[in-house]
Amino acid sequence: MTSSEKLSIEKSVPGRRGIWFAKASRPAADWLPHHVLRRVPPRLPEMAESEVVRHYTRLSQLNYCLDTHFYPLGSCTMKHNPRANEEVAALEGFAAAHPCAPETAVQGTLEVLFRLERLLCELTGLAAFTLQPAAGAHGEFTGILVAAAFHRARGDRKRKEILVADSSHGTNPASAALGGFAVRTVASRADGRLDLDALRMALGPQTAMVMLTVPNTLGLFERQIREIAEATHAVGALLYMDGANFNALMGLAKPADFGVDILHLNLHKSFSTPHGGGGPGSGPVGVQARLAKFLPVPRVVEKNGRFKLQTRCPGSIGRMRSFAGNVGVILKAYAYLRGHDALRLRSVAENAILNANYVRARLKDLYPAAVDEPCLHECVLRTEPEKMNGLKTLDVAKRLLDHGFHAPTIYFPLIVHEALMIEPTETETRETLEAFVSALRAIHAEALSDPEKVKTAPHDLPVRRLDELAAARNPNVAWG
Amino acid sequence: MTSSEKLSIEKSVPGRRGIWFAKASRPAADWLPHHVLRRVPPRLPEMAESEVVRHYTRLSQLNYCLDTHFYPLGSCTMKHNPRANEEVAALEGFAAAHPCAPETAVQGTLEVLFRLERLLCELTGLAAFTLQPAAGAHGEFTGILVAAAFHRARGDRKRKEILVADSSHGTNPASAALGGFAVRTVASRADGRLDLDALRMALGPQTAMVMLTVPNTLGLFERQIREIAEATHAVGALLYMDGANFNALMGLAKPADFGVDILHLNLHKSFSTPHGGGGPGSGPVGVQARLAKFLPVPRVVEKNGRFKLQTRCPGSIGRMRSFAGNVGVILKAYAYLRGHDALRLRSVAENAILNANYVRARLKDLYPAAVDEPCLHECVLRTEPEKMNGLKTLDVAKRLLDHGFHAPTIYFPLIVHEALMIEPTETETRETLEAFVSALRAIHAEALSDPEKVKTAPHDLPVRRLDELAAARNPNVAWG
Amino acid sequence: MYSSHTATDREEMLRAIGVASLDDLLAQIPGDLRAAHFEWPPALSEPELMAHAHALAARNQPLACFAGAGAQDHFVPAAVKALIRRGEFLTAYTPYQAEASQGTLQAIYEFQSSICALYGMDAANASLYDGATALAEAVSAAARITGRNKILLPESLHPEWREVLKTYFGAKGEPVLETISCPTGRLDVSAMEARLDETVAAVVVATPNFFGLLEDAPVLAERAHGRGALVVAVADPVSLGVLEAPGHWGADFAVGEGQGLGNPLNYGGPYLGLLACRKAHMRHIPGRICGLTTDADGRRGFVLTLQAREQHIRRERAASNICSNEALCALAATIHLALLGPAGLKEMAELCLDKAHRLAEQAAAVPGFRLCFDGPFFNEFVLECPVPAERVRRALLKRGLLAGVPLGRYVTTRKHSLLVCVTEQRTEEECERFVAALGDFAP
Amino acid sequence: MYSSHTATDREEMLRAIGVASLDDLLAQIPGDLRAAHFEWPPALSEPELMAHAHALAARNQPLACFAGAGAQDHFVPAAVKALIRRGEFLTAYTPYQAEASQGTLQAIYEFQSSICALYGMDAANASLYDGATALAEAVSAAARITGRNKILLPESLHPEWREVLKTYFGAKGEPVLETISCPTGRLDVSAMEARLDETVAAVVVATPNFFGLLEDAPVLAERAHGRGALVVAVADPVSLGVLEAPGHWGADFAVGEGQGLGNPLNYGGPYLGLLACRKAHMRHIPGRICGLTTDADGRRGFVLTLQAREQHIRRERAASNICSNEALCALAATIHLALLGPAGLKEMAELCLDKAHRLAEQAAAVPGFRLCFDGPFFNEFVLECPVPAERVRRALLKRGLLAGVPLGRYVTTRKHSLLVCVTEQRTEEECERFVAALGDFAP
Ligand SMILES: Cc1ncc(COP(=O)(O)O)c(C=O)c1O
Ligand SMILES: Cc1ncc(COP(=O)(O)O)c(C=O)c1O
Repeated sequence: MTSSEKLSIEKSVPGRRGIWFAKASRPAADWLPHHVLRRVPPRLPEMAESEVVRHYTRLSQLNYCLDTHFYPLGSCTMKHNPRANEEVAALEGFAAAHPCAPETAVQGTLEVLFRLERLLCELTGLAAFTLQPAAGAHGEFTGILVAAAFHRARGDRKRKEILVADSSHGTNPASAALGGFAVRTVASRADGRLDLDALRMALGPQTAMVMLTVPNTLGLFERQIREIAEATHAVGALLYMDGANFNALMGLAKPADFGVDILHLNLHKSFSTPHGGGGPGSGPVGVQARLAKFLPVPRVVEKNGRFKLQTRCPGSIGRMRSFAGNVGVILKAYAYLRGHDALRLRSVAENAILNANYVRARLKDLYPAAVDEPCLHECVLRTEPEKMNGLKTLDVAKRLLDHGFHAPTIYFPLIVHEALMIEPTETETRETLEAFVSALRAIHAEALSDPEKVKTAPHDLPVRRLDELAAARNPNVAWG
Repeated sequence: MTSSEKLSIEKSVPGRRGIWFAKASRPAADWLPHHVLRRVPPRLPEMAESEVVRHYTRLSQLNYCLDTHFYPLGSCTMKHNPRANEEVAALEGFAAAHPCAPETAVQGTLEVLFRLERLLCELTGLAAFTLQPAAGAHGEFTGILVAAAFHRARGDRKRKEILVADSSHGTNPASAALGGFAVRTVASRADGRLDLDALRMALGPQTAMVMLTVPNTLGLFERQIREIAEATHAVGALLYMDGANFNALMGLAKPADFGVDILHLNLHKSFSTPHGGGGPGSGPVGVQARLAKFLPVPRVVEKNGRFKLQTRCPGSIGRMRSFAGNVGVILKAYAYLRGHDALRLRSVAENAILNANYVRARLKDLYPAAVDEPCLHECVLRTEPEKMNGLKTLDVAKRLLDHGFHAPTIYFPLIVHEALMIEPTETETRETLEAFVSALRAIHAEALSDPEKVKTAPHDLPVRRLDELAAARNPNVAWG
Repeated sequence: MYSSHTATDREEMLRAIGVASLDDLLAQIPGDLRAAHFEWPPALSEPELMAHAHALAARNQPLACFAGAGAQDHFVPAAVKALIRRGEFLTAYTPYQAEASQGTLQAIYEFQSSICALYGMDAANASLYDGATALAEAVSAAARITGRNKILLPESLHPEWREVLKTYFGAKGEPVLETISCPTGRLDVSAMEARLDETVAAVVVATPNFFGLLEDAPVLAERAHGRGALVVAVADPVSLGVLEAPGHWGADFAVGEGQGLGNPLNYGGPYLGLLACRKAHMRHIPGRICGLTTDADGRRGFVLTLQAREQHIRRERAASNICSNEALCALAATIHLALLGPAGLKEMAELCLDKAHRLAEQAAAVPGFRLCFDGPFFNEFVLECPVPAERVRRALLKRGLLAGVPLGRYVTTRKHSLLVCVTEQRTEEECERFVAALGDFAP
Repeated sequence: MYSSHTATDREEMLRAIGVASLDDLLAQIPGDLRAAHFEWPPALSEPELMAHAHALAARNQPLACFAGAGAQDHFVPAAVKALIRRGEFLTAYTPYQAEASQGTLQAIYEFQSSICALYGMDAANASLYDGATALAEAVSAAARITGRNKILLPESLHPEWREVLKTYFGAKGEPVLETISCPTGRLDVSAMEARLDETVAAVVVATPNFFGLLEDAPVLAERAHGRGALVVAVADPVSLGVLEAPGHWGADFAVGEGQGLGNPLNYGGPYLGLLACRKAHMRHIPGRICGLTTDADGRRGFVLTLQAREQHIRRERAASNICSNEALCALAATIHLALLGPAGLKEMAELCLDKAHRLAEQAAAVPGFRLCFDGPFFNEFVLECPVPAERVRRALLKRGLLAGVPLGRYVTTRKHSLLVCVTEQRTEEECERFVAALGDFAP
């Protein structure tokens, strides 16, 4: 019922206040020299609480979200965010804990950190975890620094290269570069898996690490992962697994068994913590035992039922950020995992896989699958412009919004032309999937009967298609 | 972005679960005889948590609410609900308190009850308050029973009649009838005030009480209230003030000074507790000292800084409901009042009055005021069908919804033809009022240029005009 | 700051109104009726207010709750809390403008339906203040419907509910309330029959009753009907996960305290009055009722209906004076029931039943203690103590346990009786602590 | 239950897919790579989970917090909490489909604008992980822009932030970090000038610095610019309610930890990395940026923009690897700043300043205690204790006070120094308790 909203600053009226404080006993000028004091007050909106509440409530209603819409964003695992998680994380005892409080005063939080690390170890088969990374990309960077430290510790300073699959997420090469490595891309085969021969060709004494996404961004399992691991290890390199797609393996398989040395998980994906419109996330990193000492500080340790933070860990790559991690997110993931036993964990993966295959099976006649075989947690389909009056994936995606569905991820992975990457997750019902399928089928029909309608979509949203080029050409990024 | 939603039961799928519990050690049949056990399970929806969250989130979006829309419902005082109030009431210490806990274990809650009673006494000038009534009407009923007890205690059993103004809220006569009284209606004068002569005519030894709304439902102060009180008291009757419109008097005047004997307040109106789509409310009743002993039990009393609940109070009318009152609501009103000092309290009333007069002044050329003089917290305007192509208040109200405003109260008070009763409250900004004025002016113009558009409104809401007659003729009130 | 006007706003608005000062707008309030002075504490800023509230809340003692007596410590799922605090529900008014309130209205329809399903009835309203006032309203409707004037109330009904009925009908003098004593803790069929005459409008049958016991409801209902009286059932909605629904054993009206469905204890309120009835009586019940209808385009929609019963239309001839009700508590119950479904409700009820029976067994095995009454019960029972129950409660309080409600509070002859309630929330450990603490009183 | 499929669902879906069993779908995972067994605790139902969580949370000690060092106990208004937990914000993804995400996007635009206003800058991004990583990103951008390779870090910068920079750049070996010692607690202008050469890409100026002290920022900036180096300011956003904005004293980049704006302490995260810069550098900063544009009908709308900087487009040549950020924390800050406005922020900052200075005076007046450093400070100060600071902290802990952060944790030579922080949250009574407790250590 809302269609647009002024900016907060446009609602500002001098003198209005949304919150006030008791008066200070003395003004700033009494305590500080004049020259350090602010001359011009910041141009912030002046609004009453009532207006602030109304403004942001209305803004919120201009959003699609998981709580209102199916959100089949491939690679993002937009599963339901159980509300109990939120309540756990908000408990005053957890929320009010200062990160420099002595360990005796924060045993509850430390116990959660410790226990979650153990649960993640069990889930993945790896020996040690750090919960410090703030997101997946941060976890990748952490893993890359661990690899660098590992090679350095062995005196091996020639490993300057990291290999990534051409289907990998952009953060993989970007993180590798951030770590100071040269990035070499390895091609995928027509079946969507890494080309083992190409990998073997690329591997050498210069290779520090191979980064692989499992299942990969096509929703497929790297069948030859054992061989990949062996080849990688044979040249003295490490195998990194991007575990952002871990939903497909939850309770089914332990990556340590694949030969993986380092992996990151995305708690804000597979572990049901909400995405918040872009974050916060949490990207724990797990490693095999021989790499544990390189993990960042602080480390949580237990001794006789008491928990401590260790900051002096010889070998550690150091600190990746301030303090111990995104504890508010970590608490939610811990709550989520404790709601499961081994059987339920497994059904997470099973139902995620079932749902992806269901969508794939019901759509592949109109939107062919990038690779024609069962997928795991997500399927990558293609739009065929030649059979749809020239309409492209972007058009289909925008039209889906009119049909009441968030669009899938599009144009990713980069190796698939006109990709529609659909990840339903296990928490969606068959009815929802079927409605989504119907919408995509209806759009296919619309493409033939009324292509203009599709091309100019969306029609029923707060705004129509937005001019991204103009935005980038003359950036207006603040009200100034 | 949502327009309608299936019923929960229509989304039900056998076997789905939104919450589960640990298993009982033994089934019910082990503890209870077979014949008391339920044979057919209740037909409740079976849904996953994800579906329940999505269902009710979507439903919520089919609503207008104060957090999204200006809600100028006359007589309802839809002012902003400060969010701190909600947080106060939800504090675990308050929320978890059992009503039968011994007083030593609930000193915090009892202190709030006690303090709020004292604050309300100070605000109104009355001697004693009960917080037990669950809403305004419940407060009226309480006050009426107090009056009955008062007369009975004096051995005066002939007072069978209660006088109410013709402009009064429907709950006034209904409450009087519930108390076993005959109801006699007293007319208002053309200036919207009670006709003092008519009142004098009606008063007599049979009169138990006069119920007056101050300011009345036309938003006007009963200028002759002192005379009314005197006349009432002269025949031995009591004066009741319906204080649901107390927002206009907050910090400005004390009803005890008017000669009022009994009054109720609506915490869910003047005291900023949210309305919740219909409740819960809270309708405290205050009385002059000589009536205090008749108030319902339990009563909160203080002794040496300790608080107790008194249940044995000779003279009390008894219990109006279970336990001490709608404590969750009471906490919010207490929080609200503590955010004010005397000056701020007064500005509540002042700004409420300012806003109502602003709207009145800006609209009265097109929508004449029922009484042509400044109003207090609300103004009652009229639609003139003869100047609007025959369109009525109902049409204007429905069309307002399309313009992004909740409609005012309509066809009330009953003594005004085609009434539009507008109460902006003090928390609305001038910009909002101005936008509202513009909408009403625009609708007036539409009535001339495109009456059909107005007559068939709303057009932009989840549904169009609903068939109320059909609903009442063949009631379908449950999915069965 | 809650008011939003700045000084400039006020000036400009006064100018637009055409008056010189605010005082001009207040002219109608005679000067001598204005108050010059309010004794008022200084305003607390939000941080100060929260600190003050935290300090007050901390003066309430956290306790493991074994008290019931009309208010039970049931689990409130996080999703319930999260959804009912959405502004769109929380800050909406009663759905007077149906087209702008379909969310609230549909939720009410779902509430009514869920309550009907639970109680085995055909119609329900959008909620009443609490269980006690719901009973008053039901009894009053029964009198109207039957044209009879007497209500039979068993002693096994919550004494405070009986008090509420007395308050409600005392001044008016009708209907007349007659209490049937229940020495065994249950309503005896012949004791009831003895009082049944053609002036009896309704018999109230509470099951589980105040003592937690289950009444012989089908028989009671059959006999009452035999004499033309209506039967008003009182039943805890949670118990209906395992117990037969009132509509199925013959009740004409069913009422209950709905707090246990998604609402916290809150020291007694806001709670949730449930009222359901058979179709025939639908036009006699009080309060808001939501009905299904269609819009101008034939689409399904919801409206408040049967308003001719209500005060704003009928004034002194209305079925009741109720206006604002407990909508948000009803929404909490609706959402909770949708989360539970029939299986979840059963699971929850079975846990209550099981835990209560285990504790009853263990407590009664402590020397000096015994169960006061025989007969099947749900999740409350009366424990007879070797010392005044008040002493037992005080002792357990020191161990962080709210042991129950001493019945001496209601009946002077029952000073040694403790009404104990066990919900799904009570842990094994808490129950063990409870039993261990009783041990101190063993002779 | 989080998965919604019933057994029937699964069967029917398998049939629709055309496979006999789920195992057929798993065929691509070689059998020997499946895990047969997980050592996993039993599943907790929601009530059990909440009980477990409450028990854990209760193992954290509630304390009046006088600790800062990069995380401060500021008040979070109720409206902030209520609004950020709305599902429409909480459960949305990064706004990839702009038309369906205008709410998130506009809020980001408002966030960027508010941060620019606070810091006196032209552009800001949608948030980074925290203050420390924001500094790493800014420094890295400065090196890219200037083509120079050295960063000067004062010792007065948070030691853990310096550690983060070392971790970030250590493996790559660039930019090179050089620390300037600050024996007076502040960055000495001539000490900085001595290190300034044409290889210096940026000088980091933290003010208030780690010790709470204000640097002579304008002079430092002027000298750095004189040698062609950029200036990266680090500043607590709350302090900017009273202190001059970095953009106004000459900084080219400004970063800060935004936690204090509407986000709870949360034992260290999620926090909020702020990064703002002058217009000229806009295309060099990392992370999401929201820009204003128009739609096909010419209406205003918002999109993610300048994406050519980002990893999903540029991959290994991207400005940074960041993808998910701290959007919801940024939203909290945006809403908080809208509630505060310039006047509220000033009031809050003045309270912090005032309370800190009063406590500093009183603490330094306790025999044996003194302030470690001279010079103006905001709301943190270093208290030199007559005994190891760790002992003071332990003693105050027993009185429910978290006295501060002992600096021995960072610098072995500073075992007697306690970094104390006072926010608007600390009451008179708590401060008095603090001072009284120090009295125990007076010689
Ligand atoms: C496969 C994959 N890897 C890595 C990432 C990066 O994770 P984050 O956004 O948490 O930094 C993502 C997230 O989009 C992803 O899908
Ligand atoms: C003037 C007046 N009196 C009484 C009432 C009844 O209050 P409640 O709805 O809380 O029972 C109202 C509420 O609508 C009212 O406006």
